[in-house]
Amino acid sequence: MCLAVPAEVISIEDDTAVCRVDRGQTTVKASLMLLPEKPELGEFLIIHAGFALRILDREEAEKSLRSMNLAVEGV
Amino acid sequence: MCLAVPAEVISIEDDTAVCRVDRGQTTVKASLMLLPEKPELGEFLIIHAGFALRILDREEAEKSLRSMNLAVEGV
Amino acid sequence: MSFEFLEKFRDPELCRKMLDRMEAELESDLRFMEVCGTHTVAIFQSGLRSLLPKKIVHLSGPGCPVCVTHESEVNAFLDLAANERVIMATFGDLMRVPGDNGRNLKKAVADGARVKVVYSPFDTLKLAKENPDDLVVFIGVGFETTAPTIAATMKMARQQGIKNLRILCFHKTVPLALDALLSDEAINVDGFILPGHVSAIIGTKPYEFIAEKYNKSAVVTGFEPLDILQSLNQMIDWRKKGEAHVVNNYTRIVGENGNTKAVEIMYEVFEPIDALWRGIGLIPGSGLEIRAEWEEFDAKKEFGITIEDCAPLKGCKCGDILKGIKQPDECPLFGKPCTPANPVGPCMVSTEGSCAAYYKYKLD
Amino acid sequence: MSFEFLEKFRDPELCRKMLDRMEAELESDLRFMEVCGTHTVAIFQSGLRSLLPKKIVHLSGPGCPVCVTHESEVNAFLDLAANERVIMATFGDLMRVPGDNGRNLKKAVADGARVKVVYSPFDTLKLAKENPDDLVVFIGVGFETTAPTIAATMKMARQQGIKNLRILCFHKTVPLALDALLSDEAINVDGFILPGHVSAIIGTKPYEFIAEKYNKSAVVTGFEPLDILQSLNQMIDWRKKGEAHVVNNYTRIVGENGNTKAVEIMYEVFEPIDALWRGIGLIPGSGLEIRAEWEEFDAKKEFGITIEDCAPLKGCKCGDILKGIKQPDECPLFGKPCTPANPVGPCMVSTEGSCAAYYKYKLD
Amino acid sequence: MSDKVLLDYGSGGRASQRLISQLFLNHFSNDELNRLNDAAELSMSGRLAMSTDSFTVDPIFFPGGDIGSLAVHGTVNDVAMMGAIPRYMTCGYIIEEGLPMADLETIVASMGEAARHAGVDIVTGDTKVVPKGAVDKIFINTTGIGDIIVDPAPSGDAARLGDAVLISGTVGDHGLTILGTREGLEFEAAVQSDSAALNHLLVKLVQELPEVHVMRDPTRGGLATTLNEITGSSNVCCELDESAIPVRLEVKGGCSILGLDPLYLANEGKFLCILPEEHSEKALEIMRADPLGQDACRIGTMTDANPGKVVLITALGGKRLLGMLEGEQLPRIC
Amino acid sequence: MSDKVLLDYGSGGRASQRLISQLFLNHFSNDELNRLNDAAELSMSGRLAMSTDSFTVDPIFFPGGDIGSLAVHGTVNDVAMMGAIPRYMTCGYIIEEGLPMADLETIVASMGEAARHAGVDIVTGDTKVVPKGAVDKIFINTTGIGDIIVDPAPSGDAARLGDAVLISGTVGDHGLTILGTREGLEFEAAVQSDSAALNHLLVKLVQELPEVHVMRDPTRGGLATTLNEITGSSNVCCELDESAIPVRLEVKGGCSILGLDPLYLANEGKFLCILPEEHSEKALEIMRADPLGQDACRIGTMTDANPGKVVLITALGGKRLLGMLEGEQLPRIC
Ligand code: SF4
Ligand code: SF4
Ligand SMILES: [Mg+2]
Ligand SMILES: [Mg+2]
Ligand SMILES: [Mg+2]
Ligand SMILES: [Mg+2]
Ligand SMILES: [Mg+2]
Ligand SMILES: [Mg+2]
Ligand SMILES: [Mg+2]
Ligand SMILES: [Mg+2]
Ligand SMILES: [Mg+2]
Ligand SMILES: [Mg+2]
Repeated sequence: MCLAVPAEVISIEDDTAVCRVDRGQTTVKASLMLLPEKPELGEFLIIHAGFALRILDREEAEKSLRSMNLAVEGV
Repeated sequence: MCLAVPAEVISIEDDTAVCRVDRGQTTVKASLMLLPEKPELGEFLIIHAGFALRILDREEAEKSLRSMNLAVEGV
Repeated sequence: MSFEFLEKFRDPELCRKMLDRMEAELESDLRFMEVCGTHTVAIFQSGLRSLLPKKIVHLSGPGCPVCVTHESEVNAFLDLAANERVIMATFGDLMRVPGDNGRNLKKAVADGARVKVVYSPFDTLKLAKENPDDLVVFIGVGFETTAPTIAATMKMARQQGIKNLRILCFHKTVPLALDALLSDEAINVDGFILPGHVSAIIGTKPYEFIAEKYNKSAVVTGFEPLDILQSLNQMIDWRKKGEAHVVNNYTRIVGENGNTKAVEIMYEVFEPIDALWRGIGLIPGSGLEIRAEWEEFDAKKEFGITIEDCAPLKGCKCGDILKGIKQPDECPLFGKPCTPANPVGPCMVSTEGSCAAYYKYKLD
Repeated sequence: MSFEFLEKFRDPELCRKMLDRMEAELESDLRFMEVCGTHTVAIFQSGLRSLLPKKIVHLSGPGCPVCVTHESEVNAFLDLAANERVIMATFGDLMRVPGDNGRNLKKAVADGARVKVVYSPFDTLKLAKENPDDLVVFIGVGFETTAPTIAATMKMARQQGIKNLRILCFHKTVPLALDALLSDEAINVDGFILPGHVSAIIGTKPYEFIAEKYNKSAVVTGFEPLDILQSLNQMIDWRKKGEAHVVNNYTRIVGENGNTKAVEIMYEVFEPIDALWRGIGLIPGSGLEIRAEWEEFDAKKEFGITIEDCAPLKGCKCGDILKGIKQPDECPLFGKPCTPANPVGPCMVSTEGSCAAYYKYKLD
Repeated sequence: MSDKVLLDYGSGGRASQRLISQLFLNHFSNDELNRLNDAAELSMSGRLAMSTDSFTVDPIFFPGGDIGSLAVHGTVNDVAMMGAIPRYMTCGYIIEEGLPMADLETIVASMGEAARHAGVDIVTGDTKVVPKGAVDKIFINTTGIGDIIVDPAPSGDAARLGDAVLISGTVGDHGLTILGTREGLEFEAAVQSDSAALNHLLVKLVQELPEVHVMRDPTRGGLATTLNEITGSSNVCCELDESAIPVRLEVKGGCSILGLDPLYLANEGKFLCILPEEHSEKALEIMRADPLGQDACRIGTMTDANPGKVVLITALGGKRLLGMLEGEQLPRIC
Repeated sequence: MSDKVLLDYGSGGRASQRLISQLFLNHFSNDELNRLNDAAELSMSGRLAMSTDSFTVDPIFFPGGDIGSLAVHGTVNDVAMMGAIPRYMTCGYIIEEGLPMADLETIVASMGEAARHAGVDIVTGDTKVVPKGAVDKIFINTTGIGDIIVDPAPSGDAARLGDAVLISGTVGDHGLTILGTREGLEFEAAVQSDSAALNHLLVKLVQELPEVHVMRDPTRGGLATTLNEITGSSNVCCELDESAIPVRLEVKGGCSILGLDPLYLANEGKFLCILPEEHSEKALEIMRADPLGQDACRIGTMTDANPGKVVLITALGGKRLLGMLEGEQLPRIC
């Protein structure tokens, strides 16, 4: 029940963002009421039950991937 | 819309009579609210829109038939 | 008594004799008019019409309560049916009656209106109880036969404390309408078959003016073939003698004073009012209205409904037909475009209308 | 950023390497437990579970909000659904959850209840507006991920002047439940995969007690295969070193302090209360209740609903399963009679329950 | 299974399978159905008759039958009216969420029983469950197929001048029975639906009298409507003898109260047989030998009086048109 | 005719006749239908496939089709899955009083068009109009019949060890399209129903490859449910390669939001083809040559690993059960 999906902001109107889900042309609306800051177009949100919970942090994501690769280096 | 059918009283409860319509086993309920007098079992009522309008007068009916027969006598 | 006994009023043998007598006695055309839609249907459905001598000219008067319900009245109940608070209750006869723009109750239902066909006005009591949050409106249409049943229902509703029943009262009474019809100079009728079941309520006295004032014969008649044939034979005899009578041939059902209790109940609740008759116009005192003491049931008051006259229908010959001047198939609209599915005038509206009966039963 | 980039967290190649590393490093059984039903499903659905080394023992904790919703809470919403004034609004997850006598919401609908599945609690605003004469009651079930969305909906309802929305608040919070679980002596878990999306709201601090008080490791983790594998590898390393840590591996979504705005909104509307967890019992302070200032939305107050504990289910081994003592298929009721269609215990109730996931995904 | 039908039972998932195997297969079982393929494989040859009908009768249980048996009889009869032996049937159930399972089982059992009695196999089917309110309790479609055993097959356009018009029994029983169950109509009639499978009788009839021109069951719209269809297609006039048309007194009585004509009431176990005059006695003999045709009689003749029309010769000896109604006030009799 | 459908149109009277002649005959016209007999007379012989389905889809118009075309495609496909050439169809309409006549005409026209395209004649039908609220807008039943051209006919119980499992294209399009029309679900997907008549492709396939063991359209319950039915009937294990199963990104995206699995979503223009390994390349070639099969691919193999089960080999290389759902949350997709 804590399912949340990442989605890319493609437009914002008032407190609602229209976001693209996955690479195809499927969009979903998400309320921004719970977000501390307004997202930029092109940013990724994590959406749960119609609400954006967080903006996805690209740098942290890259850091994580790097550390994952590091962890198995030489294996 | 002034359709009314004769029916034979087979039982009475309060202000409602259950009446037999035609010779078969079909019965209909009729309110007796509009009748000046209470009918007897076996008497015929003329029923319109769920209400008995009159008790059929057997003697008058016989008289009518007789006069009808008389009218064509010798024809 | 028995049903077998009652069936004697349809005895084919005696009918044949009556018809033979008629043929023998007729010297010239006898134009008769029945004033009750139930007679219209009885004459056609039994096949009697096809058996009548050519010299008997059968005409249908303003005898179907559905047909004479005014266009404005029809529009009023159609408007009310569209009201979301309202459950309309009605006799089935009104379901296809057209209002303006081709509206009718069947189409209203398709559009979402709640319309309930009842067999008896009494059924509306249950309907009202089952739908306490809605307003049940019964369309009160009909002559003296029917009006007392609605009055009795209102009395019962008051007794049972039912608050959500209303009557949209369009009842009409027969004698004054006949008077209005007869006062038309163009009228060409030798004698009338009077409505038996209306008479069961009002008796025979209210018709006496027909002979007295207009010097025409009129017979209160039952609905079996012999009832009708016997009355026609009498009229033939009277004409021969140059007499005009109003008599009661339906004595098994109709008393001279009718059903006084029913009349009492009817006038306890209703009072006379001027009424608009479709195809005829305003006839003073010929309608019934709910008395002030019973206004809690009055749908007209509750919804501010007033009935106004409107222009007559173009091309429809109903006026002439009701007066016996024309027969239905002499109307250029008969059959095309005017049909029971798509009626133009009042006489095609109900199955008891004269044009409708022609269309439905008459062989070419 | 792009979706292609995010897909790297599922890279099969890297997964394989992670698994190889795990196999190589494992010296003895590692018993890990995830505390989020979404992790349970992710581990099964991706096939990861079938790829984990034998020495990795996968256990599922009390991580599905649906499963831990107490029997009395379920009966309460089922009772309310039968109320004619009420339109229940709910996440689809609750539709099949059984109450006493085999009742559930699907059957309630078949019995005539009005139940509307919504994707977002926000949808209840529209529902309330469209049904002004009815009371829309939303079943508030879920952890910290979900509770703020309900709080935001209540704020919006107040702002829009919506008077006919109620929340039946059964929300629960994760950290205290974990504490209760860990305080059980019988618990046999080496490390925890912590719920990533709960953490997106509450951050990582509330979990620090796990290492401090119980000397166990716990990792806030995302839901992709690599997220999970990476966390497992870390736990293996820490155990080797005899260490216990609480760390955040889901930094792309989870900040140390979580989403402070969401937390604020959540606690503006709700306050902590003791809560009954199905299969576990009373955990002080582990639930959320609507504050007095928001009681106009409180379905419990409106309908006088109280939640009482009741006897545990006979034969159901959920207690042992939640603690990692038993696996689902070690329960004698598993598969017969206990199935998702006919669940006996909480772990079979929701598709995210551990017994349900076993039943649905596991190959013999 | 639960005591009410749930949406899940129409989902195509496990619940659907349980419903199909525990209920439908149990009552309809035959080799072809049991294979549960997308389509049934049948072995037939030559000229086939195929007919379909949806049944939406309200109420679903009525004196003399229910929607399950009616759905068999209606389709079996339509196939047999073509001079065919009905062989196979399909059924499509549309069920309202919340229908008591016991009612469904009664209906399915009744349908199975009716099919066995008619000698047809229900070889494939479909079950949908729709949300409460999306359908009124249950509707059933059946489609039947059979081998035509006469050439040419009886047809609505094959009535000829001089043909005798026979009816297999009393008319209006089904229609009045359904009306009698309506709430608010304060009448009770000791009558029950005539719903029955006529195929065995019809097959016997055409085997012995392949000269039959038209066979048709006067269902919706009744005898009057069906005869109008036939006179319209065949361009002949049907002169009907009113006194000869068998109508139960109970049906007459019910109609008189309601102002209805029994000739427009539905029948579900009667048929019209129109054939050359010289075979009419033989036909009546065959019909009367079967309990379903014991009241069979001749009611009219095809003439050239009013081509395309039905003319009723009344008890008085008068003549009038027996037309087709625009619609009718009595919904959902089948 | 009036602008809304009235009860009268289903009465069997004049109004019914007008609806049939002005609407249905107009769009479906063929010699047999035009005779308006109780049953159609068909000339067929040998082994026949017969299938029925009721269509209750909500909404009745959706991107890529409507209930009228869907009702043709669904039945034509089921008949063709038996290795048969669909020839004739029946249709049973159940219409809610008050349905806009324009909607009905659109549906009937679309059905006529779909039937012509599929090459089947609608030879007999039935129309019921039920009171407002007794059905949700319109339901249609179709029953189809066709000539089986291979022996033995493909069958759900005929999958064998080693068989290749092919799918004709992307899965989940129809199901997600219907979901996307649901009010309240705040997502939009640039996807449309795949509803299509597959018979021309299927016939070509079995003509060139009579060795096909199973053909089936994964409708309600989707690919997963259909494969479970087949493995259950054939008692083999289907090992599916998750990465090979074609799913549109739009469908994937929609499913991720709603927490659904595209393998359980309905398809209305796809089929599974299961046949001996050695013919799989040829089958794919035939399928890909047709626009309706252009995305065809192999997705699995029948093994003896877990008889009766479907096993999904995930993108990671893991294995898990792909079971059958109890029911589903998504009503009325067909
Ligand atoms: S046929 Fe029609 S238009 Fe002509 S008189 Fe009669 S009702 Fe009027
Ligand atoms: S299988 Fe059922 S009874 Fe056993 S532990 Fe799981 S939920 Fe409880
Ligand atoms: Mg199929
Ligand atoms: Mg048919
Ligand atoms: Mg039929
Ligand atoms: Mg099907
Ligand atoms: Mg219902
Ligand atoms: Mg028929
Ligand atoms: Mg099918
Ligand atoms: Mg199908
Ligand atoms: Mg039909
Ligand atoms: Mg509707």
